[in-house]
Amino acid sequence: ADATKNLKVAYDADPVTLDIHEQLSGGIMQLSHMSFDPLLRWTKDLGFEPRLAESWERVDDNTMRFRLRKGVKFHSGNEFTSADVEFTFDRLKQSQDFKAIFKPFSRVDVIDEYTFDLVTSEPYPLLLNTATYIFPLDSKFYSGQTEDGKDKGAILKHGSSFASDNLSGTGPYTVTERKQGVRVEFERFADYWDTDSPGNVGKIVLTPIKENATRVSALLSGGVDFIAPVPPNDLDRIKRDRNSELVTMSGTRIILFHMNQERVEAFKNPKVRQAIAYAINQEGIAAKIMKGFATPAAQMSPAGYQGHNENLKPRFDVEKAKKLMKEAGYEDGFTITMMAPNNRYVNDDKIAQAAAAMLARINIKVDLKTLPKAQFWPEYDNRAADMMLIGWHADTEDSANFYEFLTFCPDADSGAGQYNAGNYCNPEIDALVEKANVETDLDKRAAMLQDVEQRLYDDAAFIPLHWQDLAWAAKKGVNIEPVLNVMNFPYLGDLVVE
Amino acid sequence: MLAFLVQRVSQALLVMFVISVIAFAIQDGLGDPLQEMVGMSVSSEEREAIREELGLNDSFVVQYLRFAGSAIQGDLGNSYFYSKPALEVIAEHLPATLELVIGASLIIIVLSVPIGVYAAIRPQAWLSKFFMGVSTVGISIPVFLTAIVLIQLFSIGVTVNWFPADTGWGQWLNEFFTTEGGLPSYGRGDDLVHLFGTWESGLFTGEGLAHLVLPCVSLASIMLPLFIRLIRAEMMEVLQSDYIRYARAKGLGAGRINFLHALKNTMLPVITVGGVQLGIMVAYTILTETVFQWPGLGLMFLEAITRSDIPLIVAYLMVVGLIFVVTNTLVDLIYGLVNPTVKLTGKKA
Amino acid sequence: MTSPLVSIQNLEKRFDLSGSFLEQLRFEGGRLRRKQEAVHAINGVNLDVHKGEALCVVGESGCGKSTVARTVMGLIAPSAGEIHYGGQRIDHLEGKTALPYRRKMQMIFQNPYASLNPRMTILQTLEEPIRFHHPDWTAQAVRDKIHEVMHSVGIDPDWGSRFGHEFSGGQRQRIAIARALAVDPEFIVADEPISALDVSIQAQVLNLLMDARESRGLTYLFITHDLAVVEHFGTRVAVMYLGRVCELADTRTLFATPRHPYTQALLSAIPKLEDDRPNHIRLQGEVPTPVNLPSGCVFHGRCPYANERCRQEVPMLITTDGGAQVACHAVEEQRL
Amino acid sequence: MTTATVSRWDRFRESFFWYSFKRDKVAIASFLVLLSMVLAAVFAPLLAPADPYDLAQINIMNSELPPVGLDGADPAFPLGTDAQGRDLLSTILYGTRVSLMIGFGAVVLQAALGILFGLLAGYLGGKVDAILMRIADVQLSFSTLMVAIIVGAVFKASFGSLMFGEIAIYMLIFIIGVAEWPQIARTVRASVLAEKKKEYVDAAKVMGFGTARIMFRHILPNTLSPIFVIATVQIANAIISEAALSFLGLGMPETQPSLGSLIKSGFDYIQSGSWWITLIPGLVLVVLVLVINLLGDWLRDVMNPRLYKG
Amino acid sequence: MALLEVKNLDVRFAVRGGDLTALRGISFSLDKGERLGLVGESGAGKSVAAFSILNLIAKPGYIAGGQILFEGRDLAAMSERELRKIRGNRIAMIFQDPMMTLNPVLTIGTQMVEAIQAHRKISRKEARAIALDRLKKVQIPSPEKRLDQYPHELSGGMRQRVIIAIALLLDPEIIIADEPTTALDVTIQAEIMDLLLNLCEQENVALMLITHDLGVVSQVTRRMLVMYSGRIIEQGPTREIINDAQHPYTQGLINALPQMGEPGARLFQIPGAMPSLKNVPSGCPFHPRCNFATEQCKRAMPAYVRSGNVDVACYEVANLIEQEKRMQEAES
Ligand SMILES: Nc1ncnc2c1ncn2[C@@H]1O[C@H](COP(=O)(O)OP(=O)(O)OP(=O)(O)O)[C@@H](O)[C@H]1O
Ligand SMILES: Nc1ncnc2c1ncn2[C@@H]1O[C@H](COP(=O)(O)OP(=O)(O)OP(=O)(O)O)[C@@H](O)[C@H]1O
Ligand SMILES: [Mg+2]
Ligand SMILES: [Mg+2]
Repeated sequence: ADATKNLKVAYDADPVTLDIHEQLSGGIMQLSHMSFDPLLRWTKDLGFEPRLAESWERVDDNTMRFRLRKGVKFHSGNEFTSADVEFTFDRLKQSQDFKAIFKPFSRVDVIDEYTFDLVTSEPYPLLLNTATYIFPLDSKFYSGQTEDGKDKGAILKHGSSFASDNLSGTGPYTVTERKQGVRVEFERFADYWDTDSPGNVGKIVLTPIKENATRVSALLSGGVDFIAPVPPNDLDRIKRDRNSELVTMSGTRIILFHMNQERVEAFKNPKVRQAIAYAINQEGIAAKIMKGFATPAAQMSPAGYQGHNENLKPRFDVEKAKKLMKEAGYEDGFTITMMAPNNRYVNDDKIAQAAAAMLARINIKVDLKTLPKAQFWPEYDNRAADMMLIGWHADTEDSANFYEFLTFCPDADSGAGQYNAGNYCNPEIDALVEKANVETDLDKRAAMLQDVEQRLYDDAAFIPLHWQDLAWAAKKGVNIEPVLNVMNFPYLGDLVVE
Repeated sequence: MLAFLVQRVSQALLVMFVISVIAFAIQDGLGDPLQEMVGMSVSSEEREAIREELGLNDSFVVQYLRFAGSAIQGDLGNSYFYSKPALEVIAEHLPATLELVIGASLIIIVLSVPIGVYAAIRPQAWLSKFFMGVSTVGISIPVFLTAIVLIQLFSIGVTVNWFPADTGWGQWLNEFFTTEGGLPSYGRGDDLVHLFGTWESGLFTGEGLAHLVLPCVSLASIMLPLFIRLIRAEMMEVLQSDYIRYARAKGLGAGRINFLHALKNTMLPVITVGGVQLGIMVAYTILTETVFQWPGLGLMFLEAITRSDIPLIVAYLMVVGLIFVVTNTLVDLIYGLVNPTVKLTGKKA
Repeated sequence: MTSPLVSIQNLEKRFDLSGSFLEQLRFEGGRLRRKQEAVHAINGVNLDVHKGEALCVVGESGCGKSTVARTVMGLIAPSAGEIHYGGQRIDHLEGKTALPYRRKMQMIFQNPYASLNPRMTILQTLEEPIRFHHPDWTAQAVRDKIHEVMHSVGIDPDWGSRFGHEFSGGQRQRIAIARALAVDPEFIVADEPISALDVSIQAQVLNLLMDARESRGLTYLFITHDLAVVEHFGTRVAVMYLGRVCELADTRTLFATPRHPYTQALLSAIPKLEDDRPNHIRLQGEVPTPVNLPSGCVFHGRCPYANERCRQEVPMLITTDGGAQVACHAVEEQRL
Repeated sequence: MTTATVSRWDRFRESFFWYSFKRDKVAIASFLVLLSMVLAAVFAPLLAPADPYDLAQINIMNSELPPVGLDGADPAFPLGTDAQGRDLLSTILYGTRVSLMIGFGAVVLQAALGILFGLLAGYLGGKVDAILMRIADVQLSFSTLMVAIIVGAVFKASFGSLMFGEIAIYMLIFIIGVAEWPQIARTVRASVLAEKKKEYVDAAKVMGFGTARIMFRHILPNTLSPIFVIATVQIANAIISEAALSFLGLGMPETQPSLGSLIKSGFDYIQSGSWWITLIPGLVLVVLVLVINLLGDWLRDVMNPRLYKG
Repeated sequence: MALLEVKNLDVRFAVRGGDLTALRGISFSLDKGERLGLVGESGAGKSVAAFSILNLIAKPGYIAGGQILFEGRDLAAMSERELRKIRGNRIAMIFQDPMMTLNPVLTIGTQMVEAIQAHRKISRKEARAIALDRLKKVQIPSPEKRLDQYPHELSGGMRQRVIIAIALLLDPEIIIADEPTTALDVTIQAEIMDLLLNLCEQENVALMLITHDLGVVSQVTRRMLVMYSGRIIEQGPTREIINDAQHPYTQGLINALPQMGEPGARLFQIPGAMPSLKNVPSGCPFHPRCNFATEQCKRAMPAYVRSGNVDVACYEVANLIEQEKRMQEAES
């Protein structure tokens, strides 16, 4: 299609760098999908769609063979080959942010120009999930030295590097101008390989607008064509607006509370934890605070994930909660501290306030502090409060990732349970997850993971609240719906503007 | 004159020193800059390594000395978030803020002088009373409320149907209060003209100017009433003076008396206050820029705070301190030129 | 002659104008120079005030009259020279040691509108110094004293609870005098106490001061620029010009035979009721500023008799045959 | 004394102050409005239908109810509820209380610092003056907003985030007080410099009174009227400053809201239809600040001797 | 016809709590080239009288009644436009305090030139020439330099000379000088008075000199008015009044001068002080301080009676004259 349309986009943030290996964050992933292509990508229903890899096949338990698309060109004009994949893989293993995800992988074996093997050290069921993170870089472009003698491929967390200011991928858009924090301009890559793509946008201007209300106003007053995220409070308004269109999806980011058993004796008692689980009205929070813009949760895995357990339902029942408190010997309640960020998740501080009010009903007095994220995370690392709110999105789009970071027995050496601020520890469950992680039969694996969810639920290991929904809004005529997905990586290359 | 300059330079240095020490002393309190730099799943060892690399684990004194050492050579360090020299980041954001301040100052000057003078010459006229009333209300409304209301009225627009539409006057009133909206409510627009260096200006294109309107008006809304009141009060006092009476006794016309004799004397104190207010206005841009997502220094600063981007915070504070001292010095110089009775010394007037 | 009650010896006072070291630096002709500027308010004044007399100091504005008064009272420190009271040097005393002299020496000021604290009632104004200097007195004793001074200056004790601004200038000046008298001083410095008052009120205040002198045996150092008042009130007169005393004589002598050319000009300039045209001695030139003191006799620029010596040499006070002391080369050389 | 002294009350009733107050309708109206707001705030615990600090009284299901008179209103919540389901009337009453406390507290602190330093600088002059005024200059180089951001961070750093909620109100008082003392100090200094030249000060010195006595007993009372005038305006400014800080998320926590943080918390809802959460506290704030400013204007007219001389 | 004739002038100030009458029934006249003195204590209304002649009373003051006839035209009823043609042009004014009357931010030259150009259509250059000429007339040293100087660069005496020069710029018929020398030193005062007197004589300008110094009045003027509490209580030839004042207040004023008493002796004093306008006593405002006051004095303001060439408003004087007349009648 002729790419002649212009699109003005307002996100809450712009990409912090052009080096997609410098940071693992939503913004960078969005950039990756605009200027690069992955080997394969997620479809709307969480299946896989080939991109730079045309096909793949399992060679053995530890090896997967990929065949690459031919005739693909980088922005620089260089031809795309297996060597670029190898280069990219090695660089990912260097990246501080990505190396953890690529830990199970040992190497890339180049077979020929368009064929390579991806090798893991052990059987790894999530190989393809992870492969969605491989956006091949232009190895020739990123090799060698800059004028002042620096390695072009270096990943620099701070200070400018070649890669953070220059980019050459295979993606649909090249970056023509970038003023950080102000705007980024993209232009359709003339030699883009995917000629079947219906996308007809020739130029994209991305402006970061951090303030929710301003972003919405920008759309309503016609200043921009497409905004994300849409704050829950404004959903109605956009729905009512004749010139705008709203797209929502239930998301995969779980919001939950940890109850720190090391700080509060009572939290060691499962009855108390269950009481709290019964006291929290997930439906209420989702309906009122999130304006229905969240899916009440009773577990961590969202629908579509292997670990998602259909049977688990929110269990709001104040009477039951009071009874449990009484049984546990805490009829008169106790006082705890609670902490939540106030600018990290959608309505995070309001959620925490509401939860505090709900706990007050079972005589748990809550001393709540909400903090900006920069101050919240250090406190979180110190486990500075008795209950802490956290949101989690599995980078691998897989349930096991939740458990590894949020419920595993904390172990500083292996890094397990890094964000387990409840200090909940059940080695049995951990073992079960470990087993699932090398189970390549996906059905068996799903059963194991669902069992894990059930056990965590029974034990009230944490208090799940909801999965944060996703919302985008665009002007009428900008057909965003087809290019959106739950990972929140709009495939703008395929966007059609009428 | 020499003493005056030496005094100002030393004041500027002192301001910058104090700020940098304070900013460094508090950096731990602002949060962990790493949170914005790495993804959630990065392990603690990795984080520790980055910290070490950035020198964040050194003691306060070591960090400060390192900073001061390079600061003396004009290097205020690299912004964590922007990954480039903090001064460069500031230089990029400065034009946006300056344009905002210039625009607001123009509005203030163009409106405050005639209104203030009028209200002083005709204190009893209903129009004067109206202006004074509005200005009192004006200083009582926080700038962010003004900004919110402006956006609602002029960007989004409101449709009013409070009045009976079937009567002519009702319809007229409805139409009167109904606003179209359509003025840009965020950012500087796409149509900027590149001047030099990092300076892109919105002053030369229709779109650029349109984007300037609401932010400038709301920024001006805080200072305008102050200036009107100040000019009026000073002018009223000047009008009572003997030399004004004398000018009248000489048979001079009202125009010459009001606009030469009185106004010139009125503007002297106003200039001094204006200088201070100009400095304060730079700080107020924090609020305006937040609401209008104006990509200037204020927004940058606030974001730097939420990101604990210490080098940028320090640099911003130092630069703003410097701007304040420089504008004050300029204003004092102008004051010295305009007012024949003072000679510049190190002492405050 | 008995030893003087108050003795001012070689008094000098400079007010620095140039500020800190930095401010003294100046670019001149491309070079950096240090330039100090000072007002030479008093340049070597010697005056003795004897018990019981009313020594008047006259001179034009800015000649240093008030500065003399204020240094004598210890309000400002002299740059050089000494002040003695009853044979005791007092200009360097501070705090407690100065207190006895604070009581013995009092001051009356020029501006009756500024010399009373607007936030204090008359009663408080009078009471505070008494309590301060006599902490051991009973309330009754204090009250009696207040009554007494109020009576002696002719203000109604009923006014006690009112504030200064409720009174006319003359009444205020009476209250100020009452405040000075409340601590039973021996010596009063009056700095132009009547020049802000109307003629009819001037007479009242002047009478009051003369009565007080009689009944309390006060000694005055009386500063004024009104020669008619001097003639009426003073026993001796010192004429000052630009920080120097140029003539010092008994009142009668001075008015009968003024010797110094400046004194002569001054006397001739007083408008008299019997005149029907101004007929004064015309002085030439402009009044010099005390910042750039002229060399030699400070008056030479305006003096019709000045010669080369006057431009070079500072004249000393010499006693003439009439008994007056005059600082003038012309008089010394008997040219005049 | 034999006389019947005029009582202070009589003196007050005869004063110009009372006279011009009686004659100024705006001043009377402002005073009455302010008085009722202060009373409402002081007696908030008695007047408020609910205690917004008591979480057990809040039900999330009551959130965002509109004020009475609009569709869907619940008479139990006359001004509606906020996003948490708190009664807006109660939160406003308590919020006004917090705002007023911060306003008055900050100004008391400002005045204490400003008066002390202004007196010292003005009266002692010389080095003391130079140093104090240099500090004031340096501090004036930053607006309250910036000082507040910095000092706030210091506080958080030294007290830890947990303590922060409890001390937030004192912190804001401290910040605004400290940030704005130079304003008052300069005014005081200027009037001290003028007063110092007056002869009653010399008269006091001649009496042998000590420096402290002269400064505080003689000079201070005479500098009070300008202080009084700016202090009034400063209360209004302090309330606005607090609101601005809260708007930026640096002020009172939402669990203990001031008017500013109420506006802030409602800001997200204003365009989505629940305008009352922001607009009603906003209106209260504007009215509160407006009446204080109007009283300040009136005081300035009454007390500025330059304008009513003759 | 007199050049200026003030008839029954009343001036009031509208202040809180009602009007204050600052001038009541003021009548006098001024002939061409005449020199008239106006004396009285502070607050008597001298300045108000001076300003009201030019209809320059500032709010809240206003002319409440009477006429100010200048060449037969009533200034009190004139429009601002017409008044402007007279102010500074036909009638010039010299203010009390030379430090405050010149605008501090404009040069002497500007302030002189604008005064000329306000009334004459001539070029700046010509105006400057006139200004220079006047500065020479008032004997300012190096007059060319002064034109470009600012007021603060001149001494008090020089500033007052400048102001006199400005008054003379347009060859006015009348100069009103409101205490032109009170702020100056005795020697300078004498010089300035001398200068003013000479210039007025040379140019045949009428001078209205306001002062509270009786010595100056006697030196400079030929006729004088004595004001007390907003009223003229005595007017007539200066010499006659100084030598033989009729009104008890004028007598007291003269006798209270230290010049009049023996050195060291108690001075004659008038008890009390002039009342403020807020509580002017009924009848003759001087009666509470007057030794001769009778019941009659408290009731109504006395009318003017003529004694010699002097008009006096006093019952005592009237009675004396009456008595004398009767005695004369009895004699004849
Ligand atoms: N505090 C001061 N700082 C600088 N200069 C001063 C100060 N006090 C007085 N002077 C200067 O010292 C000189 C003498 O002043 P002084 O007040 O003693 O004069 P004076 O004879 O009392 O004059 P006047 O008749 O006007 O009261 C003047 O030139 C004056 O400007
Ligand atoms: N603007 C005003 N408002 C009210 N009263 C005024 C005003 N101006 C002058 N007066 C009053 O008018 C009276 C006469 O004042 P005026 O200035 O004429 O006195 P004066 O004789 O010139 O005194 P001085 O010798 O002090 O100059 C005074 O009582 C004064 O208080
Ligand atoms: Mg003096
Ligand atoms: Mg006058």
